Amino acid sequence: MNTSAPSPASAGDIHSFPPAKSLLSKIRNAIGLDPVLCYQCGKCSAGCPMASEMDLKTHEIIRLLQLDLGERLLSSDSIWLCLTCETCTTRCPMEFDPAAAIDALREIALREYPDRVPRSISAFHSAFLDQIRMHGRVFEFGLVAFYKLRSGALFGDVESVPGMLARGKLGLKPKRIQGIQEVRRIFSQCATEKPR
Amino acid sequence: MRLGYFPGCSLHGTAREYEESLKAVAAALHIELEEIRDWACCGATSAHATSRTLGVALPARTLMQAEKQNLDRIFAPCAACYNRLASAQHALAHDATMASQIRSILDYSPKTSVSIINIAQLLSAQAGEIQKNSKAPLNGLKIACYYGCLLVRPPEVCKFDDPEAPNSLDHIVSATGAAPVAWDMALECCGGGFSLSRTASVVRLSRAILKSARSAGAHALAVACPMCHSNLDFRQQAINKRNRDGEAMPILFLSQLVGLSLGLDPIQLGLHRHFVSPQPLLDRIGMGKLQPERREQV
Amino acid sequence: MSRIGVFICHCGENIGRTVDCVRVAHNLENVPGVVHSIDYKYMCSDPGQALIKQAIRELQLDGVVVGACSPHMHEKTFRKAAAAAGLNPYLCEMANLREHCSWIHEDRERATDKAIGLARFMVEKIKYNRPLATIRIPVERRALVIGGGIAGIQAALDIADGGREVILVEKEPSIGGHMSQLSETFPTLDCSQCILTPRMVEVAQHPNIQLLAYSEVESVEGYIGNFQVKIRRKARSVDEIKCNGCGECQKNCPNQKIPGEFDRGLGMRTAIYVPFPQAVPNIPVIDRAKCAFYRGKAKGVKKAVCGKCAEVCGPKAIDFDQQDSFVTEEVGAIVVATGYQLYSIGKAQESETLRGYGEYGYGAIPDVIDGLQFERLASASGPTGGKILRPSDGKEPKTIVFLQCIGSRDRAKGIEYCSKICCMYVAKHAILYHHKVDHGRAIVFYLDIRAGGKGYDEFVRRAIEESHALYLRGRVSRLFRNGDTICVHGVDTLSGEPVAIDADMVVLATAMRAQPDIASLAQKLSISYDRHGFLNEAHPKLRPVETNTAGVYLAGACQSPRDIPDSVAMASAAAAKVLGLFSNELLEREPLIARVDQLACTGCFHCERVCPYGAIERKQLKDGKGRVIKIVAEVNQGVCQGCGTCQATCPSKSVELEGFTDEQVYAAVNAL
Amino acid sequence: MASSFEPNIVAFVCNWCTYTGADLAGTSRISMAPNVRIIRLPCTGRIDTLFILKALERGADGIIVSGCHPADCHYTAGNYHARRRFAIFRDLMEFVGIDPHRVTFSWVSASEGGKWAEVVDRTTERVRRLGPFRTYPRLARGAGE
Repeated sequence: MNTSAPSPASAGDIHSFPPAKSLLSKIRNAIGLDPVLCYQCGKCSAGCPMASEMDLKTHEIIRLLQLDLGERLLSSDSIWLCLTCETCTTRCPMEFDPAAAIDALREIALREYPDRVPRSISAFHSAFLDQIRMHGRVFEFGLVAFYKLRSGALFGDVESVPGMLARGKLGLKPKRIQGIQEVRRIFSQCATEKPR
Repeated sequence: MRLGYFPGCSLHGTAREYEESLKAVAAALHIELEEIRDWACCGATSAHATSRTLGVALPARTLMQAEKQNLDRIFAPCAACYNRLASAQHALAHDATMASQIRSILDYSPKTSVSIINIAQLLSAQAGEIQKNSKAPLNGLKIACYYGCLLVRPPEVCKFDDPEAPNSLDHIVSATGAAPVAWDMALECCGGGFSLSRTASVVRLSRAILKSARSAGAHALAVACPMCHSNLDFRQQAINKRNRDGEAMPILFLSQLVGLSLGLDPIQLGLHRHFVSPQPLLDRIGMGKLQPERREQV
Repeated sequence: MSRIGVFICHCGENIGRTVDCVRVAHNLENVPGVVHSIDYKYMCSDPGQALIKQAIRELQLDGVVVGACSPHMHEKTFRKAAAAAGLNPYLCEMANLREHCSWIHEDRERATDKAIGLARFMVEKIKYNRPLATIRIPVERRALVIGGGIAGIQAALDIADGGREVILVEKEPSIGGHMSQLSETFPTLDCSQCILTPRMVEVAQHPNIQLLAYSEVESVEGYIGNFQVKIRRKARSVDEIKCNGCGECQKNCPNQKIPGEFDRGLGMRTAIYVPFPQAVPNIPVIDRAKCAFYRGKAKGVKKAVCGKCAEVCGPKAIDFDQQDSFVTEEVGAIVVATGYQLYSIGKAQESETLRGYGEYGYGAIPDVIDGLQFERLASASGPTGGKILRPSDGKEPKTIVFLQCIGSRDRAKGIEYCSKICCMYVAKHAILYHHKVDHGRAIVFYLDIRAGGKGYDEFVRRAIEESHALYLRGRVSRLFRNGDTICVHGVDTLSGEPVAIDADMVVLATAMRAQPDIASLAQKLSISYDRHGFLNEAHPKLRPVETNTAGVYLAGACQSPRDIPDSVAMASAAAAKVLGLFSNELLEREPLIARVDQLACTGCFHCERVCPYGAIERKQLKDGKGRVIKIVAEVNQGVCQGCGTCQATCPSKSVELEGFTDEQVYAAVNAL
Repeated sequence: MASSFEPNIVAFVCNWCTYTGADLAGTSRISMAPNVRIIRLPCTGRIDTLFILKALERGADGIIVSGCHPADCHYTAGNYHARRRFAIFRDLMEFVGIDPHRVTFSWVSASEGGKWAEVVDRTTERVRRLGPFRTYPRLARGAGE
């Protein structure tokens, strides 16, 4: 991804500057905010519920974005671990929107680095969206079944099915909405890369 | 009062007790809920995490459906659905590129004046009525009000209550006669949509919330989101099995608490559908047993 | 006027980069009346000015137009140069080719065209300029200082020591300001009270200073050298002359449990109180909202509910019926030293553009305090006698977390600027804490350390190296109650590690803000303020203590966040300006004021009604036999400020504002 | 055609607020349309409505009048008098057939450099769309009849 030609001054794995401003401008356009706003206070990372599981913390994601180090960013698990809880966006002193930036990064990563999306997460998203594509709504039994097939986590949570059924929480027959064609058109027009 | 009603997928599935209790409470408070015809899923996290346009287009279609029904107010009880609808509306109003994209996809441009309200807004406006019609005030109950993420964040989309120190749920809980406890985890994320895909994260995050509520002396948690409910109720079994954190903590939908205070039948409110039995809570306020034969099936 | 010289300045590259100065000068050469038109690199430089002077002398110029920067920058310079060459200074005008042209445009062609247009305006205008003579007016050589904090005290003492009378107005019951609340001061750690109190006493005893505490400026009339200031003396409910400051009233007041402002709510005061023991003047005031006597009266209870203070007062100084009173003072100069307020961390904010920090639980979590509260805890005269103890349970905190930039540099909360002093006082807090609590652990969350100042950075290093404060770079996301400790969720951005710290106390270093009522004071004084409410200086670099209203000066944090040494320096600078003004009995004023053509005046006195200064007087015109022919308007030269509203209003066009006459404006417009 | 038209705009501004605000725009290097030329007056109170008519007559296509915000006048109240005067002037403009959009009245303080640039750009754009100012149409028509 780093399109800038290695300059004689940059040895081996040191990034040469200024880098090609490719990713940065895409994100700027997608979210209507300039990542240059960020002054690296880290309040986003400090409040991030997933920070302990991320190799790149939120403020580091924004920093890499400022440096336009696209490959490092787009191939990282961390952007997929964001829960979009919006804590970072709510508390950002510079009124930047890290959550939106991460969403935009995911959209690009899905196209450019589909193999790097963690399997369980991509399985969930595609199972979820498949439900909507099929029925217009999410039919939870179908979601779980499809998810298991895609993720390979066949036996997780199996013990909970009887409990769900007993409480009347799992319907077995999906209902399809009448406007399903409309919904499918939305999907085709949004031309989303299908997560694997 | 007539309100457009967007139940969302969960309320027809794993969170059906939320819908049951809502409908019972709405009837008791004379609120007419008119379901949006042929609504589609809001797309939840999966849509916006993979395509920003999809994340706006799906809820925009629902806004379009509501408009066709001449509904000028839409009530979305699920906090996640509420947030997606409100975010989509915000994007349509503030992002001209997105608005024109949506117009070409739907062949329609949804009005941005329709007001989208969540359960906290609906019920806090009814707090006086709730108090007035209270047949079984929940005196003595200590409730931790859990706002989660999507009810108040981000503030420029939700535009109600303080995003850092909210009190609308506390206000409603007070109206039921129960006492809201002071605690600091009311806005922390439970793990949201990772229930299936990263269960361990959900267990870690939800456990912290449960521990904090317990140490603040709460008897139960009140929630406004089916996803939070599932993480805190259904996943609590695993949390409690692995740790010795204390008593199991019943997780109630806000509407169920309000329903109880209005004297509605616990079964009608779907209280028997929870994984963590709210029976200790009912005992505390002197209510009867949830039908034992049904519970034994579990 | 037919011998005009035009002088186009390149201002180095500043004008020359975008405006073709050579073309401008050439173009102007051909304008009728212009006999000389040149360009030069730096017109304001000595050789540049020499060019102008030489041309005036050699070519007998009767008008000079300098196309350069803003007249606010160099009008005085060039008029002086013209005068030195024997030309009346008011026959010199400036065209603004820098601020209003080269700096704001990129297209060289169009910018040059515009520059020609701007210069032509002035050439046409100057043809109608008249030589004017400077006006001399008497100066009232007494000064008013508004605000009795360290800046106001310093300014008052300097002016008084310079031999001039000063009236010092302070709105609180005592002078001393925020500095009197501080424990020690950075970077020397000398005790704030110890260095401030003697200065306060000096103010009280200085023969040239009249101290009006518990008073506020009500209105200001007049102009430089001749202000009339009306001052409201708020009712203390205590006769200042009779009171001997014995303190019996305070001791006997039954209401002992009012959170004291001076201790920021950490200590209690009574309803009749002296804010702190070293107060100047040492005269109590009754807080009528809290006093049982007044509360009873407000409720309509006929019998006096209380009166303990009056009973025990030896000199019978308690005066329950005292009312606000007013005094009017004549002064020649005013120093504004109204200081600052602290950003309020809680949810309640007085302005819609500001938001509080719900995430830090200030107000809900008792051991979360602000920096000024920490000062009171650390102060030997504070509520804990200088011991660092938690407000919740009085225990000594073993771990304190300090958060910097609370409010400051936080656009989302409404404040973008750096408050300048917090890095230093947090380092001081860490050092004081280390001195006072054995094994105490200070952890500081900072964003950037701004310690530019003599001995400042060394001081911060001392906190880190000798007091073992742990500095983490990052903001804190939220504070959580965790039993009787506070869990601080932050991040150290340098290592990328999120951290959770169990703290016994959290201290928030809150932003400095402008005073809440600054707009109304600024309006009374006709001075401007920025969007944060800080008062504007006349020039950010060259006139930092003056304002755009002549005779009004600034000192201290009312102008921007600043620390004690800066405030004191600024106060002395303002005092020097005042003493300079007072060094002459007469003051020279620009003659750009209104003039009435008494023959044309019809005596309608519309001008009198619109004049904001009351400068229009009525004059009887008499014939040779002493009979009154008509009554006409006349302008009092000392009072007129030259706004020109009279001229725009006059139906018979018989009043003219010098320098901006109809002829001059139309001449410029005709040059379009 | 209309796009190649560059309007001439004259700004009558007060010395204390708007002139200083325009200076600030300069020191902040805020770029703006070069169509506006400022005539400095002490106060908006000094601005005679005839200045505006004269400027239009002499070739201006648009006018800006700007001073201190209400209550912030350097001369206490000059801007209030100006405001009253211009309220009446609007009617006169309509009467003589001047599109009121050619004249912008605004308040720009000494600290509002950015706002000044906005006023300049907005007015330039608007007047550019209106095209060149030629005459006082209604009066001219009246005279012709």
